[in-house]
Amino acid sequence: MGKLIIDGIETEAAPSKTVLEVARELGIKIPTLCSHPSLPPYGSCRICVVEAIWKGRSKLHTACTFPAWEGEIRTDSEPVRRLRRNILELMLAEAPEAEDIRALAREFGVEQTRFPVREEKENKKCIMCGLCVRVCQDVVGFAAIGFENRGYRREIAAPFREPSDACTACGACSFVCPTGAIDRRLFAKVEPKPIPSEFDQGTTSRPCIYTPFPQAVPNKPVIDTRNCVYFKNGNCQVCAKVCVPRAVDYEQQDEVLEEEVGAIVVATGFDLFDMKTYGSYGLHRHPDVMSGLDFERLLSASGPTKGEVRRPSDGKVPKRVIFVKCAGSRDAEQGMPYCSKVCCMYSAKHAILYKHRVPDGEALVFYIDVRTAGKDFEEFYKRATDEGVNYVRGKVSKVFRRGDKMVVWGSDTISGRKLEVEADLVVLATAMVPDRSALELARMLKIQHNAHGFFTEAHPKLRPVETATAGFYLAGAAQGPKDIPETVAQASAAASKVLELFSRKELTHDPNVAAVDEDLCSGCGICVDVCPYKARELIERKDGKGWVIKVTEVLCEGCGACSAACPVGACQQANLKDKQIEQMARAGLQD
Amino acid sequence: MSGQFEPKIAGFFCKWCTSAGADLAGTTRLKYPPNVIPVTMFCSSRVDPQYILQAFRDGADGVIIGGCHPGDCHYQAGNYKTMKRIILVKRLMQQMSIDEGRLRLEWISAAEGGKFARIIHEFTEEIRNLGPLQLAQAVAPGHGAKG
Amino acid sequence: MADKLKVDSGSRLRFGFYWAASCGGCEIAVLDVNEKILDVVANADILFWPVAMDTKYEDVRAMPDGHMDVCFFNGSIRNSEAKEIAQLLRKKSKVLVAFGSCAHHGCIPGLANLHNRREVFDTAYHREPSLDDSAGTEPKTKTRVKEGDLSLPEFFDHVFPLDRVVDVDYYLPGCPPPVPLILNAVTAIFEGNLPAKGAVLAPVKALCDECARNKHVAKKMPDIRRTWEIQADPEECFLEQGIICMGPATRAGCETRCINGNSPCTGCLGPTPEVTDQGAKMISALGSILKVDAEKEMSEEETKALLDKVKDPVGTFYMYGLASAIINHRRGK
Amino acid sequence: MKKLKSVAELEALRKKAQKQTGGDRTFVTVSGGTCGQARGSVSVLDAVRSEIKNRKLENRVKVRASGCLGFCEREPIVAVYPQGVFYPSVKPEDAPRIVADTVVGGKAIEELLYVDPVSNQKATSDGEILFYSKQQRHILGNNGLIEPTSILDYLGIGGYAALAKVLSGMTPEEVIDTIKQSGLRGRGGGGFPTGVKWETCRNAEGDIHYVVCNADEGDPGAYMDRSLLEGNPHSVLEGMIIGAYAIGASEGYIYVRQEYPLACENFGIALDQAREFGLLGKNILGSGFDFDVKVSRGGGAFVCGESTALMASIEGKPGEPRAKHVHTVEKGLWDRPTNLNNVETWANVPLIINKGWEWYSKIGTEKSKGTKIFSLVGKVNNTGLVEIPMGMTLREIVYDIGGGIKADKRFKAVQTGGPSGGVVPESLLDLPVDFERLVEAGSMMGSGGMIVMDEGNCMVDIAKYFINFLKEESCGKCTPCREGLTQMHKILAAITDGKGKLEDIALLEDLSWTIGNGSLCQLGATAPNPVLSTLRYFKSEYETHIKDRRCPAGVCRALVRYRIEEEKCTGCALCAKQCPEQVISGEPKKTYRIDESKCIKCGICFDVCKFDAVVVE
Repeated sequence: MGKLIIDGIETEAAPSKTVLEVARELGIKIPTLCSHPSLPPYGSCRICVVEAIWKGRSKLHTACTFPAWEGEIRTDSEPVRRLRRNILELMLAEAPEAEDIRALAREFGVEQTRFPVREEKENKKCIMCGLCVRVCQDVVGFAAIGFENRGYRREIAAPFREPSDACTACGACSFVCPTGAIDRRLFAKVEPKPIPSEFDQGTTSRPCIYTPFPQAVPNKPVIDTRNCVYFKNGNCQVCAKVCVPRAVDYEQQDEVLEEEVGAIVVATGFDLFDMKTYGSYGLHRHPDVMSGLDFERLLSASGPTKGEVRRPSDGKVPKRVIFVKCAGSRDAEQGMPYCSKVCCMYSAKHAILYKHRVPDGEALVFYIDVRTAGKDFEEFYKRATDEGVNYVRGKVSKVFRRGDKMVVWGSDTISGRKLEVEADLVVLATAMVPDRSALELARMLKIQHNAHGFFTEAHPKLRPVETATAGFYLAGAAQGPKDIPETVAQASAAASKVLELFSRKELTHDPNVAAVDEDLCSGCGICVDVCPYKARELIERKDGKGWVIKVTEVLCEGCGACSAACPVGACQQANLKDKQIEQMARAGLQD
Repeated sequence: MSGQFEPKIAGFFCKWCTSAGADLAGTTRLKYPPNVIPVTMFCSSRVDPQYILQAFRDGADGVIIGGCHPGDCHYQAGNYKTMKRIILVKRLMQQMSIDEGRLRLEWISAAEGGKFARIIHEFTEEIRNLGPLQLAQAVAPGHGAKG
Repeated sequence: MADKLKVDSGSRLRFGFYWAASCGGCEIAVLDVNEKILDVVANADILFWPVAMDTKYEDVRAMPDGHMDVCFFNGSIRNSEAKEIAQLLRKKSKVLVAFGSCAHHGCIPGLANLHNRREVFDTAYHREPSLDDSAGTEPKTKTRVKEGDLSLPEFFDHVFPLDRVVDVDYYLPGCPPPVPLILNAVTAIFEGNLPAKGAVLAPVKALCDECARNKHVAKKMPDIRRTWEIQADPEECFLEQGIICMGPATRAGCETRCINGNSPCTGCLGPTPEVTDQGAKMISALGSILKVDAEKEMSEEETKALLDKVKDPVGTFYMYGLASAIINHRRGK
Repeated sequence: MKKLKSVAELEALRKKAQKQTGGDRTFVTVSGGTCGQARGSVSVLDAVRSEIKNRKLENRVKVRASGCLGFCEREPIVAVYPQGVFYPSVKPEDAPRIVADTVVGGKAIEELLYVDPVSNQKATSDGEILFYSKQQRHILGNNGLIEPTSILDYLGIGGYAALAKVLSGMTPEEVIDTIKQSGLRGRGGGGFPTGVKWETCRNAEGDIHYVVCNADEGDPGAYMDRSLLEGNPHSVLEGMIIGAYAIGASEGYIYVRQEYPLACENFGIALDQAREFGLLGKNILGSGFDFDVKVSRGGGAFVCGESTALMASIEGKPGEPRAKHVHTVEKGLWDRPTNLNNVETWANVPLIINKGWEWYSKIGTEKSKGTKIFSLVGKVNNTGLVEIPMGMTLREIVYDIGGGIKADKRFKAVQTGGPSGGVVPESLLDLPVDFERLVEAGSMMGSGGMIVMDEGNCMVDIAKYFINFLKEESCGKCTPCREGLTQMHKILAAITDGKGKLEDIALLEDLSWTIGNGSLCQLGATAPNPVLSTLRYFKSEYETHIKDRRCPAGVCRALVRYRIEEEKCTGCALCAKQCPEQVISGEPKKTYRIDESKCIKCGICFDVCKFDAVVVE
């Protein structure tokens, strides 16, 4: 294999690659417009032109198409620059409104074009690089748009210039367009459906391949197979093409991992009450009414506004923010008579942080009570009031829009006044409810839960992290609303309980296991399938005279169904025989 | 209480749901009539129909059985067996002219303390309305009951 | 008990037989022992056997107490006469054996406990279509005629097993008792080998133990069918074919005679020792195996509809045992 | 007809065909190409046929509807053989006389014969006509000898003998070697050595190889390929079969434009006949060699004459070129090795095989061998298709074959090579025509267009015309071609509109460089040629347009004015009658005047004036 010299850097010729690829590997920058890693070389824009010198002859070729044969390549020689300048001038006449082209032209010293604007051309940003058409056809596989006409009459268009059903408004064309020339409405009948970012509470969108959240463990991207084009029609695969270490694997499947464990700690956490039944608070209806969690994202440096407090509706900095506590909590009518416990403190935090970000802003908190039962909590609350956060004791009855303001109707129960306050943003401290997966898990594990779906501990005072079932433990908000320190404490306790369990040499088993009176058992087999734990099996008697049930006691959980099922009374539960139960009942009835 | 008939009711409750529900009713300080004599067992499927009949014979005016909701059985499917048994026992009671309302099967979960109290209240009143069962063994003239 | 009989070799035993409310099948069963009856005759004198011998009650009354060694009493107690004779025979016998299902549990006559005397009389003497009821006549314990007072035994409101009126030493179950059990009992008597008082002279295990159709697998019942609904597979367990067979809840000892005739066990040998109420136990067993694989998918209504296929719970589960069940009669209105 | 199973069967059939058609038999040829038909050859043919029928001569005299005979200026042409009497511009009413006097009587009809426009000499046969006599019609000449729809005619003149020769003993390597030795170069314009191309394709890796015939003749005014496909389709097909054999292809395509219906039809008939005779299909002539050809019809895009665009079009994709760093001989149709040659190239193949490379290589110049067909059009007297040996000078072509400039005007230039060719000025009239010389002169061979221009042609306008054509035909894929040509056309239009700026010339040169070096395909790379070559030889004309706001040739309307010279005007009023705008006024028999403020400069007055009284300034 011969040598390839690019801008004086010697490397191995690699005919299977293009000069562009090799140059990029060498860190040599070559401008491109019509090239995209997801698509094969096309060579239409000609901006990546380079000078190839072979046997003393010089010729201009596009780097994106030219194989990295042996020879010399100059990527910044005068002919190259001249051609790029002239092409950029032509593009400026063709797409006078394309800012990216103007910027690129400036890089090459072109401020003005010598050519008149192509007035007859409709799209004043499009340079006809064809990326949109190619990505739609070759990557996404829809071919919803194409070139209309040829030559200088060329335009990018949907068939018959009518928005079509073939276009799903996936946005791939806009994504690859180097000049922002795509007007999706000309192609698609439908509005684009951005995939809401779960982490940002739907305030931003995310791609189909994404890292779930910044501190995710492992911190690696995942593919959203419900939305990924490849999983829809087998096309695209762009992520695999651009991934240098070739880490994208579409064959990977969700796996159900079976692990044998000795204990289970249930820590399903919480969800926010969805406030649908709280229509009067306007959450989900007005963009400027948000939950505390939304506001948390808004304050975050990695959030949708990079930490700037800007309201969703118009991006303005809100000058007055109203925090509504107990939005759902302590409201028996909504089925949440309990206190969500964390809202007092996080509302205070939000108010303080808001005041820091917007010093001239006003933070107003509506509350029923301020509950600061925690170490340093009262001091923190005091700090909030000291820093100018206003607290109004009273419930909010309604939140609605008036002009560009949100209006909050509430009451001040101290002064006994009805209040109407205008605000730019309303933050609701929505109630904590168990995670929606908790109920299914409760059924699966047969763990008890209360009416609100929080798991029930074995004893509220003495066994707060255990469940009624041995080996199952509870931690965190799955058991009831609680804050982080409390959760950590409970989780640590649960872990200790698990360790305690594991450190025992022998495990005790409930003594109420089933037994069989072999003299009576006729081997009828009725009890076998009654046992949910397969603790019962029929075996041949040792003397060969008939069959008898054998109980594997350690499998028996003591439900006693077999005892009831046994038609001859041969099956009895240890310490809870028929006679005992009958006597218990009789004793009660004879009182 | 003077003069008012106070029914005796035998209750067979599963440990995981109905008994826990009863505990909840208690810890939440719900009031309900004291007429039910509860017997806690691990699962409603432990209830042998003999217990029900025996309870009636032993003087119960009503029998209530409480289990987990279908699908929620701590032992997977015990409550389905209970349901089948109770249906047949009720059929039997019909033939024996015992009002089938005197036997009740209820699904009360650990979370349903309120339901527990309500059902006990309701059932007690129903039995009170039905009156005493007075089911004694038939005895041949001149003989006391045996066993 | 053995000491009570004091059977010596050479000395002959004294037997009595009595027939109360029963069909007479038990008497036939005695004869079904065939030539073995000769052994009985060789070793025992039969002092009282109304169906075969003309012996008067007075003769019995005249016997000294405990004169008879063993009395085999079949039939249930339906009226005052049966009760009286039972008491008499108890007195005159060292060992009283409840012979057959009627004496044991009330048996078919016991099903009359679904009704009281009034209803029985109404049916038997008034509503019987072949009867001229214009006079409204029905039996009375005392009827005055010109010759004097006539008396009839009192018809009880309910039917009772023997042990509800007298103390019973042994039970020979079955409707009628199977021949091998009779022979076992007689042999035990002759050999002075009787078990402790109160024993049922039959195996303690249920019929499944000796049933050839028991394949020793987890039992499942797919449906409920009546015997005429399908042609039962003679090899397969009735329950697994959906036919209710009382075998699992019934004592063994009959050598599966009904099942051999491709008819399910109806429970005549009664419950096994640990069971009080044969019917309730069978209900419980049935509820355990009926559609056990599909029970979670069935609604309560579907389950009810399925169980409605049991047309007559009392007749099905208490054919022989109603009179001795926990609840042994229909509640009066 | 039974399939021919061997070369021997083919030769036997040929003898039979020659007996029927050849030699001393009398037959009448009526030229029936598309151009002939446009000039009325169909009615002439009908007239001849009915006359033959009337005289009950059907069995004795065969009438052939041939393809194009090349002499377009004088169509329809009737030739009577064996004498070879040649009648140009025949009308249907001449038919009875021709049959009576020439066919039956064997005499030429004096007044119907061709008269040389220069010498006024009459010519009886084509050999006596300068137009024909200076040519070497090895390829085109057979058009007159056969009926294109008759394979027997083709066999009769020695058709498929080359194939027979190849299949009866030549190895593919020998065939390739013969073609290489002959010096045959691609006639589509590129001039790449055909044998080398075949060899590369044969050696290229791939399970399937293709041969393709490029019949997408898109240059305006060029129709060499059409006349070959119409007039002698079997010769092209025979060349393809031989090529396929040499290359190892079993599938072939001919990409022919839909606008050539007669070519499509005749080639289709040829394919059917070849299949019927076993010259296509499995086991051709028992040789074990399989080959067949599919027809792919093009939609008439100029760019589809470019090899990669053509192949994309065959594949069913938009006809757009792609980067050709890896040649189509290695990765062509469906990325498989594909040998594409032009119609005329394929037609040369049987000739070389039949006559041998030694014979062939004697024709032409050192580097350009054989003959080349040109479509000679423009301001010459004899327009038509001419086949000349390489190396003939432009002067011979224009003055001898072409019969000089019409109306004795002054020769100005020849435009060769199609729209992206260039102009060759008078000073280079003695330039021998071959691939290299034309390129040196700033033009090119192209596929053989040759447009002769006189003093009445404005070179800026000519450049504008071709740039407009190229702009319209640009596929639009790459920026330099699409945008560059569009801007170039705007500049040229401005110049011809009198709005030119002096710096426009530099801009045109810069733009030409940009398009030439930056375009994706050869069409783009050569597109600036019309501008570059006119600037090279006629820069002053540009300058006159810009500086003086004047068009020396009087073509650019914005820069001319029409005036009626009083002394010459007879007052005939013809101009006034013809003027579409009614802006010429005057009284009959007196002088007329043009109202210049309203004149649209259509030039009709100039054209119609019989007294040259209308002048252009």
